[in-house]
Amino acid sequence: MTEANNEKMIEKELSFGPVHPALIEPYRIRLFVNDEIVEDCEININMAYRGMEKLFDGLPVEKALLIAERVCGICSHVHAWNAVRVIECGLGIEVPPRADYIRVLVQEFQRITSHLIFFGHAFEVVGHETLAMRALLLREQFMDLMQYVGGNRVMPSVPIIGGIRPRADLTDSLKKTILERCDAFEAKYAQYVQRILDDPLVISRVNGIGLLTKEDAIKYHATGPTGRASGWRYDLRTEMKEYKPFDFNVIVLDGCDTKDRVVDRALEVLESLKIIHQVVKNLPDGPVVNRNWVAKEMPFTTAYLETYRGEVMHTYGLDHQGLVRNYQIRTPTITNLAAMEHACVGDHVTEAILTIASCDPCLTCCTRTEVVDSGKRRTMTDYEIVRKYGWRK
Amino acid sequence: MTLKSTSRKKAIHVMLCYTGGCNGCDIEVVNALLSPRYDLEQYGVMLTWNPREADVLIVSGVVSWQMLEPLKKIYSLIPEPKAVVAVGACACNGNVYKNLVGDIKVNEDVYAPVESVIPVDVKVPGCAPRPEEIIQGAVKGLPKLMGAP
Amino acid sequence: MITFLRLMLTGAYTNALRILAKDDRATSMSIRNSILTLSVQPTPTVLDEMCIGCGGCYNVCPTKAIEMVKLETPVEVVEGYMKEQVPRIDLLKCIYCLNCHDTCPIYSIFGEAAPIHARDVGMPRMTLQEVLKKPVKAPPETIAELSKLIPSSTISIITGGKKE
Amino acid sequence: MDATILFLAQLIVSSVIALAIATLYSLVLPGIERKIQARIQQRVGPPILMPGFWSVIKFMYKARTEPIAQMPRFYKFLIGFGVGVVSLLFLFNTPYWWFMLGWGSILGIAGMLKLEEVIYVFMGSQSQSIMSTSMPVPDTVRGSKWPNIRREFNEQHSAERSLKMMLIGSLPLYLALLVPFIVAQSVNIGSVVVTQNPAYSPFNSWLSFSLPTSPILFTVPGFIAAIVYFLGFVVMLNEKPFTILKAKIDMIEGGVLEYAANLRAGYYLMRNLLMFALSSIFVTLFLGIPFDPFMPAMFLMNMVLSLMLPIALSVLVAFSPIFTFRQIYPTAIGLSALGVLAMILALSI
Ligand code: SF4
Ligand code: SF4
Ligand code: SF4
Ligand code: SF4
Ligand code: SF4
Ligand code: SF4
Ligand code: SF4
Ligand code: SF4
Repeated sequence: MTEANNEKMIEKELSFGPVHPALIEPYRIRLFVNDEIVEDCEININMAYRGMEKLFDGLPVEKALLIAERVCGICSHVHAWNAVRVIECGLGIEVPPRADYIRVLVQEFQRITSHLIFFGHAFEVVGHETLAMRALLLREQFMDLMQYVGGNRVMPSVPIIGGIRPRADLTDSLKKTILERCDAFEAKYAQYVQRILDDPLVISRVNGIGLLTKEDAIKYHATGPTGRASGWRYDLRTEMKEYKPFDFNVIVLDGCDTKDRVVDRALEVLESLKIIHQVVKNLPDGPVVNRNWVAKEMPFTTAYLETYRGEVMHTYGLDHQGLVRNYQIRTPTITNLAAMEHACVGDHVTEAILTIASCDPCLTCCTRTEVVDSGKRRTMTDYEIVRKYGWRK
Repeated sequence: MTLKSTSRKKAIHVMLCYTGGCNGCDIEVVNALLSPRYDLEQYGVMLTWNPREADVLIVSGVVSWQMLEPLKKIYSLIPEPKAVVAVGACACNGNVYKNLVGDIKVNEDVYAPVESVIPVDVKVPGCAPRPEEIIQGAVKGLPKLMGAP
Repeated sequence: MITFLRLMLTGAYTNALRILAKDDRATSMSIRNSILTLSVQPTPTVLDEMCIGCGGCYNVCPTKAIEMVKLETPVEVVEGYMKEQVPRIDLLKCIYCLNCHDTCPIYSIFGEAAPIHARDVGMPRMTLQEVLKKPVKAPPETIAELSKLIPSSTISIITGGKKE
Repeated sequence: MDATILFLAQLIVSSVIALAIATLYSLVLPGIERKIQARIQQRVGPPILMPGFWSVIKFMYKARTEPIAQMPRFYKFLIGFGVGVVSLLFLFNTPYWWFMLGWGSILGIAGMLKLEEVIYVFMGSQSQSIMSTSMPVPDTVRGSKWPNIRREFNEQHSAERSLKMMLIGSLPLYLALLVPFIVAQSVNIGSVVVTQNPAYSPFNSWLSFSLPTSPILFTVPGFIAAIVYFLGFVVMLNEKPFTILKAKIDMIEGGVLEYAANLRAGYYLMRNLLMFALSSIFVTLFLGIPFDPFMPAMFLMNMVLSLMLPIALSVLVAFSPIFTFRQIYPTAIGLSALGVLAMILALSI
């Protein structure tokens, strides 16, 4: 949210969502516009509230991790992985290297599918149906691979405490398939990206709009590709021990606009392909899961992971029976929200929606513990507000 | 077959209402609709975002309490005859959100299954179901549409 | 401008082929056929040959989605142990918690891919006999936990005399 | 006296026949359009009859509901009015109307087009769908930095956009329309056709047909005007890239959101007929082949040739994003300049 400037005259408000073609997920955008120019934007993100954190409380830790995967269907692997990293850190559980490699593999598969669904969404918002469809078509390659590895296109359920499910172990024939698919994908993908960059109509829609300067990106805690497209070099993968064996570049662009947010993701896909090749080539032998651990009391532990949209944090403790206590998640989109709201100010309404889409909003994960400051120095949940004031004011 | 039932079979408008699962089913529905590999349009099904135009409402996800009113409202605005397809375990039975809860034992924040909110005609199980299963589910909703007065 | 013209010209050619000759059509015809005949099969969820029929998954399922069906002809898995039943999952009741997968002795005792997975079991990687010959890898707590869920005769078959 | 009655009878019969053929034919066009796009998008695509014919029939059979609008009766009336306007637009293009003074002319066509544009403004200001402001979600109760601000429905916003499009976006179409009339130095469609196709007369025998000798399309000003006309046609139909007033990603559908059942069928009928009418007018004015319902050869030729515009449209739609006003203004101004250029060239012929 930008600073409130009371001298500004606002002519009217437009609101979209939660059921709307540009959003798909339930959230509500309120645009405050003058003529057609957005002066301020508010994004309401509580429509998919499921009480996740409350669900975790008191569950045995192995079961809780299955809920963690259900935080989101795009980042499913990320949440499952980071949830087990917390307890692996906290209780010092060894993870066999083969398991780590396969976790990274699935993470990069999902990063590619996530970035391609981003293209699908962004081009649908640009209005270019054909490019959106081609992105979804390219994505199918990796959806298939996820199905082969984990047993489902969306929820591969690969990580478990101490390693991965043996279901997801890579066989030799699977390794071959992966390499073949990646090569076939890479050629087509390069063509696709070139096609986008060559198209003046599309570029004219994305170039130079939705500016988010580096200062603003840092100020509003933009993370992931949204921040990196604004010139902020920050990628947690460079710090993670799981990614130590792999060689890849962090893509940082300094265009700060919608175009760069698209291009940044486009280039990241190529880096992911690089990592996938390395995983498959150097996959160490050995067991995939270490089952020598027992859940016992664990102090609050936090783990961070670079997801497809930025940094995710999971934290919880275990009580003396090994039950999960006080689970908390902070997801990348929640920190990107303020940046989105800021970036779309000053543009045409249609472009503002594109800007929001270009930050890759996906809000299922953000909508959990919902606390709102009603402006009178007290916080109320939405539940309380609605009970008190009804649905509308 | 009368002109009425033929026309209902040949042209179907679906609307997607995602009410608060994990997003996974939602993306798979979009895949079924938009990905050229599945291409829902070849079966005479078109995507719309306008309840006034829709025949089939695809609901995915448990119904969060904030989506309860919008869902009911959208359902009520679809002109008869209409069918509802519940996609995914969330919409069919509440999935982990409703059935695998910790200390608190009941999750009051979600309404599940969708059946408890609006009448459901077809259920597509799976978490997440594959697009072809979703399409087959939507096709199974046809007899109800065709048979309606 | 030049790139745009090139794009238009090459695009005109490939797309004319696409329009007139259905060139490189991506729609999967096998999926189309199976949908038109309403014969899309759900993914396989149980590998009958690898299951020992212990009923552990049946006992642990939180929504009672699993039903154990009797085999018409019981199979002798190892000497003195007959497998009489295998699980079937009712997907409409299943919440995909994978408890069944994680409790199955094949996974929880031997650390192999379990023969049950609510989403897709995948291909068998070993025969049951091979699995049963492997050393037991699980900590005693796991075995104690499991023995509450499955008959003691089965536990003894699994662990009998094969401790590391 | 007898001649007048005979003429009126011919006028009525020809109008009924022409409308019937055109309506049926126009229901196939969206299918063709969609199919071509689907092929470009590497998929099978819908059955040809589905998007036009079957959906219109289906909507006829849906239960009728009351639209949520400011003045529901006016809102419903707009559809009937729109269908009427588009039908007249098409009919003015058929030979017997050329002799109804002032109607079968540039003035009649331009007038109807303008009315058609105005309809969208009215629709937008009327419709109040729940898809935007009135969706029952707790947003305003949570407070906001900008309380007490007028909250607009999407459709109202769409109406404002249609006003802008009326002012600037559709100008090129009218300029391009003028060119054939300038070449023929007449305001009457009949003279435009005869200039290009001297052998043609509406009173020829019903089996005869005549090919144009000097179609305007193949002259320099005619060709430029044809390009401008095509883009104007896209603007008129609110298709991509000029679909801003009902851009799916923010306006969903714009003013027509609330039409359901038979009204929606009427809307699709109106839209499809408009597409055919504009294509048919193009063939009449730029190629000199009119839609003469009493001459099968002529109207078949007209129908086949009028496929040109929808096919070009579908390719354009498959490859272009939605333009915002940032791009629409320069495009419209550029196109208008082209239109003026074509007019000047036409004057100097
Ligand atoms: S602040 Fe972030 S982590 Fe905390 S409850 Fe809200 S969304 Fe979750
Ligand atoms: S703990 Fe909360 S307030 Fe502090 S940095 Fe993290 S999210 Fe922000
Ligand atoms: S916790 Fe909420 S109100 Fe506080 S800084 Fe973060 S987003 Fe803003
Ligand atoms: S950021 Fe959140 S909602 Fe978005 S994909 Fe990741 S986990 Fe899902
Ligand atoms: S109300 Fe806010 S500060 Fe308190 S526990 Fe919940 S999220 Fe944390
Ligand atoms: S059924 Fe599974 S994939 Fe679908 S919304 Fe629910 S949790 Fe997500
Ligand atoms: S995954 Fe399904 S079948 Fe297995 S235990 Fe859970 S609910 Fe039961
Ligand atoms: S727990 Fe495993 S071995 Fe036992 S019945 Fe179930 S699937 Fe078969």
